[in-house]
Amino acid sequence: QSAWTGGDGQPTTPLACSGESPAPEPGEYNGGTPTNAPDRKGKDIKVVDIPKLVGVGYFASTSSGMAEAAKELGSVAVSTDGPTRANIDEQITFIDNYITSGVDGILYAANDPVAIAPVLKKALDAGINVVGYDADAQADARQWFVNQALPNGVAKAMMDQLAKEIGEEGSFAIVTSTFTTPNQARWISEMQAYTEKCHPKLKFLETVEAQEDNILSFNQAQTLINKYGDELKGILGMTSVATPAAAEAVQQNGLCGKVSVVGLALPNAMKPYINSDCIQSTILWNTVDLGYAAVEVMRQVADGTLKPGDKTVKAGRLGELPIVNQSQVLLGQPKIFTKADINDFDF
Amino acid sequence: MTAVTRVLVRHEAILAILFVVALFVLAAQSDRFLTTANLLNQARLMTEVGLIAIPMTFVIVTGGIDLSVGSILGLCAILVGVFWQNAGLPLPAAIVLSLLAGTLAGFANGVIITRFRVPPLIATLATLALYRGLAEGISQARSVRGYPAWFATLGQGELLGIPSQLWLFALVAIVGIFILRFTTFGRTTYAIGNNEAAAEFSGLAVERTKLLIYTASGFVSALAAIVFVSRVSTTRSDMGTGIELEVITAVVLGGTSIFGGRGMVVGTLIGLCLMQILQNGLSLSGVRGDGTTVVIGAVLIVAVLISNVLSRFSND
Amino acid sequence: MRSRLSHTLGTLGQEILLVVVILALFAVVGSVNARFLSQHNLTSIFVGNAYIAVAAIGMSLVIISGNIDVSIGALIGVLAVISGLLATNGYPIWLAWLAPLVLGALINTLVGCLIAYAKVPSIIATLAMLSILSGGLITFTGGRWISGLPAGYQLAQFRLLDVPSPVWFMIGMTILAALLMRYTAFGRSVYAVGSNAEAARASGISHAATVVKVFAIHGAIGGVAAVLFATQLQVIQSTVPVGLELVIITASVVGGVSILGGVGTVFGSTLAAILFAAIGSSLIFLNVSAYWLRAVQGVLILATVLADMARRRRTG
Amino acid sequence: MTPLLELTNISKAFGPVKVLTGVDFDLFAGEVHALMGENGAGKSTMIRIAAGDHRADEGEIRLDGEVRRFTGPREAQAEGIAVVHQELLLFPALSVAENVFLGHQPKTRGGLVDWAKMRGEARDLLDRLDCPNLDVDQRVSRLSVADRQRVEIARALSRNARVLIMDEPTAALAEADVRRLLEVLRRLRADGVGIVYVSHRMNEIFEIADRVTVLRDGKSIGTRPVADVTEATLVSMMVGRDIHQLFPKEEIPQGRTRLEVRHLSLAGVVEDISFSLHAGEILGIAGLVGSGRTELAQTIFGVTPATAGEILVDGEPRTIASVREAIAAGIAYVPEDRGQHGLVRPQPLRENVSMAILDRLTTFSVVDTAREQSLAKDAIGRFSIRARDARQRVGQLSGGNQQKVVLAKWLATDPKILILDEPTRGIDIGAKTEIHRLMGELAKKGLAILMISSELPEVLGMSDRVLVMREGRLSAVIDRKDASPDTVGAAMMQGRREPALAEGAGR
Ligand SMILES: Nc1ncnc2c1ncn2[C@@H]1O[C@H](COP(=O)(O)OP(=O)(O)OP(=O)(O)O)[C@@H](O)[C@H]1O
Ligand SMILES: Nc1ncnc2c1ncn2[C@@H]1O[C@H](COP(=O)(O)OP(=O)(O)OP(=O)(O)O)[C@@H](O)[C@H]1O
Ligand SMILES: [Mg+2]
Ligand SMILES: [Mg+2]
Repeated sequence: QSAWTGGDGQPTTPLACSGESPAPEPGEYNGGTPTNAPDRKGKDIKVVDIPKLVGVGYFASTSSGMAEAAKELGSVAVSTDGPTRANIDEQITFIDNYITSGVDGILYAANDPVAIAPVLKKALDAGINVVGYDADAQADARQWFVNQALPNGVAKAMMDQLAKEIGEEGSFAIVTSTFTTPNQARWISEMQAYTEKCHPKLKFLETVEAQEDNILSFNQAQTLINKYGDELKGILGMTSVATPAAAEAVQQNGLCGKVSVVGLALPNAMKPYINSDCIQSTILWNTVDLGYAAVEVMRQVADGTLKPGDKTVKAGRLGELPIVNQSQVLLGQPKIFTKADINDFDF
Repeated sequence: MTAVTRVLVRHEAILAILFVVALFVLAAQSDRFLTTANLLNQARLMTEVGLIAIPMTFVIVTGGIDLSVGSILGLCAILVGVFWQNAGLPLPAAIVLSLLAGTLAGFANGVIITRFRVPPLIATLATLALYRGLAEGISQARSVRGYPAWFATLGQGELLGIPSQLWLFALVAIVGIFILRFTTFGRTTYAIGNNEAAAEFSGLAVERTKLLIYTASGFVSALAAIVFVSRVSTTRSDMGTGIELEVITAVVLGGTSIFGGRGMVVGTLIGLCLMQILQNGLSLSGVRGDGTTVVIGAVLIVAVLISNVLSRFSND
Repeated sequence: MRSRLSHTLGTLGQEILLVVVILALFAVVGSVNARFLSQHNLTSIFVGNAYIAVAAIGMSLVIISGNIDVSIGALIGVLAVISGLLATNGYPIWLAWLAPLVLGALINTLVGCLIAYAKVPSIIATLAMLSILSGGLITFTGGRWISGLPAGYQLAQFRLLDVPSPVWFMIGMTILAALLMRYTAFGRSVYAVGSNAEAARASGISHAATVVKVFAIHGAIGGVAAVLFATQLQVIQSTVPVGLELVIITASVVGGVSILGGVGTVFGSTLAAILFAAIGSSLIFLNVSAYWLRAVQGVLILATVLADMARRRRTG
Repeated sequence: MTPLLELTNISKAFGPVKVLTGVDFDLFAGEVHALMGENGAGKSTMIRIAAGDHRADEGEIRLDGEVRRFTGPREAQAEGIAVVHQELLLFPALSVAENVFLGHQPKTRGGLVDWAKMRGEARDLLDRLDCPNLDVDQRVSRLSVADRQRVEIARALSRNARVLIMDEPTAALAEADVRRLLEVLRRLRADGVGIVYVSHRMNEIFEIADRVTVLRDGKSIGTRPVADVTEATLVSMMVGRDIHQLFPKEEIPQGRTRLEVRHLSLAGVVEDISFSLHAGEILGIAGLVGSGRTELAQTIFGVTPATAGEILVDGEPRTIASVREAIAAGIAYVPEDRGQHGLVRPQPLRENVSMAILDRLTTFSVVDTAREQSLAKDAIGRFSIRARDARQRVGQLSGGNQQKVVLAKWLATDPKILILDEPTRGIDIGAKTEIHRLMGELAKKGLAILMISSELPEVLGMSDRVLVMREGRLSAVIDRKDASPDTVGAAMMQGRREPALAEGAGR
């Protein structure tokens, strides 16, 4: 089985195999603009955050970052609300209701970039500031997007770490949420491109779906282990649900050190495995910072201090963040947490 | 018991009263609630669930259930995209083909249920998995986007100041009301739900009626898929996941007995509207989504309780 | 004597069919990839899905009694979170294990009372409960996962005679429930109530009390499932898997419990749960493209159901 | 001596409808007290009150002289009151043995259900009722109506009750079964059990009852020792007038052949049946329970399409593979099981009456409710159905009135051939006469009637010819002039394997 499953058909841009890639030029602003937005400069604003879904650790931590920023700023009231399943339709309904109820700003993490666009445009038309984070929408449907890490950056971090752990010729499989989830799909296709370029001998086995369900993720990882036996050297977890579950499967099978788990996960969920030396690392951006940055950006968009053409933006305790891809604020490179530093983080 | 009181203790009437009460309470909470723009917008948002709820009322009146509607919606949404983009057909042709496919999917449900006598719950649980699986397999998890602008008029446009899909919904609803209330087909539907064997012994077309109902359910789910795709201008294989529970909630809240034999399309419509304004109105009054969910659950119980209590006083 | 044997075979038909299907599946997949039959893989098939099998036992009781419960998934989620919170907040571990059983029984007793005494149809009562529990769960946890569980809490990771505890729970509870259903007056009255509620009343069986008890037991069994769910990993998700209730209901009905109530055994539902788990795993072993996985699952469920229908028609 | 059971001044209304007004009734140990009355007189309602199933609005129930208030059937049962209900209340999905013992299964010492003992005792009970062929492990859903009725009786007997109430226990039984049942009742009476017995069959009353109480329009007309009454007095007490001719058979000239059946078979159940039926003729079908009469009727009616043979209507061969085709061919069938096959009980009378002719009441498939209403009104008048109005749910009518609704429904189809399967089962004597008169009238108009009945007097009284079926085959065709209990009975029994059975019904 050679095809990596999950591509979204967009062109890939693998980074250089070694060395830092310079941040790309931002280019011309391609985001939207709210029509007849009232002057919100310096005024208290009411912001609503509508993540893909509520009830998962990932968005609980972005939401706590938002609360932190709101508290620091003092002039932003932010609340999180959203569907209990990653469902495009429900998310749209939530946003629609908040447009009607009249908020100053909307923060979103899109379940689908296109499906969400009409309602976001409606928000812009109603004079509401719209900023995305984590998962983007069509650029003209929002003003700015806080990108936690560029997909090719994620791909590089994941694959370099995997190659480091299982060797350049090891075999691995992927556990993802669903093939239709845009972020994961994008990362997987970037990973494929990057692997072909930089780790051509790594052997890809297969991708399995596990929803946002940790027991299913665990079962799927178990099945991969049972199916491939010694051949399987590594499991890539594409979601913060799948990675700890895969780690758990490795641990319960007594395969610590024999099968590596590399993936995206919240440090808290991975601490037990990393602290017991079963798993070496976990990769993620700081999700608390992501939420924090989103609110900071929202404040500056409302104030009008972040304008098209800017090359950086100041984001409170995070300092200056670069602007990339025309209308995105880049949080940074994905961070690789290891035993050395994981206990310094709590999210 | 006079005719008036008999009508008043009907579940549907109680629900309508509840609806009006909710309307006033919610309007008092937020002045943005009771506006034409908001209400029309809500109507737009509930169209897909509403469309499917009409044939679902028939299905449940026969004592059956169709859990596969969400999957049919997903499958048909995908097919529009696949026919149009991958097979290169003109969009109208793709739409027609997708409607056909949905009809076929519903027909297949009907055949499994009537010919092979598989209980509807089991049959549609199986096709729930099957149709969703087909959607995933056919789409290879790729979404199709970039539909021509005219296509969006159905889902995002207006006609005479009213969201365009609402016209379609109204048409389907009126047809549904008419058929269930006034025609032989409707009579047969009730008779099947109350005593299938007796209906059979009376020479009513039991099998054909059931087959048609499940087929219609597939067709209307496909129709909802088109509206949905047009509204969100994209297709994904996970569209419509879980919509069956929303639809069923609307139908049973509307007074259709899950055991069959009793229920009206009007009830379903009221149930649907009640659910939608609760969601919207509560959100506008600052209640979060999870709180709204709790309230809807409570309303569901209260509605049935009230109608149970009142029906004690009626001998009908 | 002959007729007794054929009668026993008749009632066990679905179970035998399921065993045959499971064995055939094992044989086919095993011949393609012998690793599938490793003891290790077989246990992991059971372990990871034991909570579904356990919950399906309670669901079978509910369905046999002529009711349905669509809130079981949400209930498992709530109980798992409560168990986890007790454990992380320093309460004794046995309490964290026991509380879900008691709470599950209490919550469902309430649901049972709504159904039995207030005459709210079970689908409505449990749809409402689904809303209330799932909404309430999010409100309560704010979506945070529970981690930092104390050592020794992971009941599902214990082993006895080298067999993981979930497997013991699954087998033990199935046998217990089977005995309960066959050899106690209560068990028989569950069948009676589901078969013909009015006749049950005339036979002096309290319909209401039976239904309440069924729901209470179902709740307690749901509590066991929740503990297995919560203690399998080191974190507890604060949302339940989407559609868990449908998976559990499917296991029950494919296991031969008639949705119309009155017939069925608990062995069937456990076997069906095992079958689904095995299907999930074997498709990976057979290298079925993951895109088509769900479609294949659907076909297999449908095939099992159709085979059962053919068998029923043969035996009359 | 205090009565075992005493009901005083019982009144009961359903909504605005007063069903019982000030009824008194008493029952002594060791007697059979018959309860009679027209359909809808309130017999079943009174019984349900005694059984704790309904609560009386007024009045008292005394057991051994003590006032009792039953809150449910369970309490009444605990006091030793057992009931055979008119509408069979069984669990179709459970086995015969379980149906008999549900609610009071024999237990092992550990408190578990003792299956072996339960099956054994069920076997004994059924043997007492002389049904050795009834398998105790069989699911009740597979039994014929008659067998179900036996199970229902066995269930009541299994309770070892002090008070045994039987609401038309023999409605679905044939002569032979009736005798056995009466035999059992005599034994119970001798053991001191008090028995309330409801039946529309006079001969049973005179054979078994000690006293008889007659209800009319929910009021007690009187209680008399059976020795003091005659059939005529009972009838006039019941209907308030005299009825002389029970089976008003008229000679009607026979017309052309309406229905001809050639070598009709339904694999395994009905074998090689040939007969013809003429306009104006009433053809009776006699046979033991389970002889395949219902199956034959349902085969002709397309419910279970024939596996071999031909059906000719008016000389033309017709394929009848469904009920619709049968109706189109002008055949109507009044089924024996009205609850399951005849009526949609939760729906209004009006919709039931029109159900088989909906197609004719529609324009562009829209039902003409005005015509439907007048159709229903006609039916109520013509069959004197006791109903509040055409909108009343059929399920709320008394058993006999439900039967009339079924008849009305099928006559509305204006059939050429009418198949009646136990047409007067559970029907009071007045209505029965009425139905028989109606049959004669219909025959006179040229209708061809096929009548299945387990009541030999009815078959003999009404038929121009009698077909006798045995084990799925035609065993004899007997002309009216030759038909007698002996000839028909002999044809029913001929070559039967169980001598006990033959003896029982041959008398
Ligand atoms: N649940 C009910 N609701 C309304 N009316 C009812 C109900 N049950 C019975 N009735 C009415 O009460 C009257 C008496 O009915 P009941 O069944 O006692 O008659 P019956 O004497 O047993 O007649 P039959 O000989 O036909 O069985 C009938 O007119 C019937 O329509
Ligand atoms: N639903 C059923 N399933 C299986 N066997 C049945 C069923 N109904 C009837 N039978 C059997 O079929 C045979 C013919 O039954 P049928 O009802 O036609 O007899 P019948 O002569 O009409 O007697 P009656 O109507 O008086 O019971 C009997 O042996 C009966 O036990
Ligand atoms: Mg009666
Ligand atoms: Mg018969």
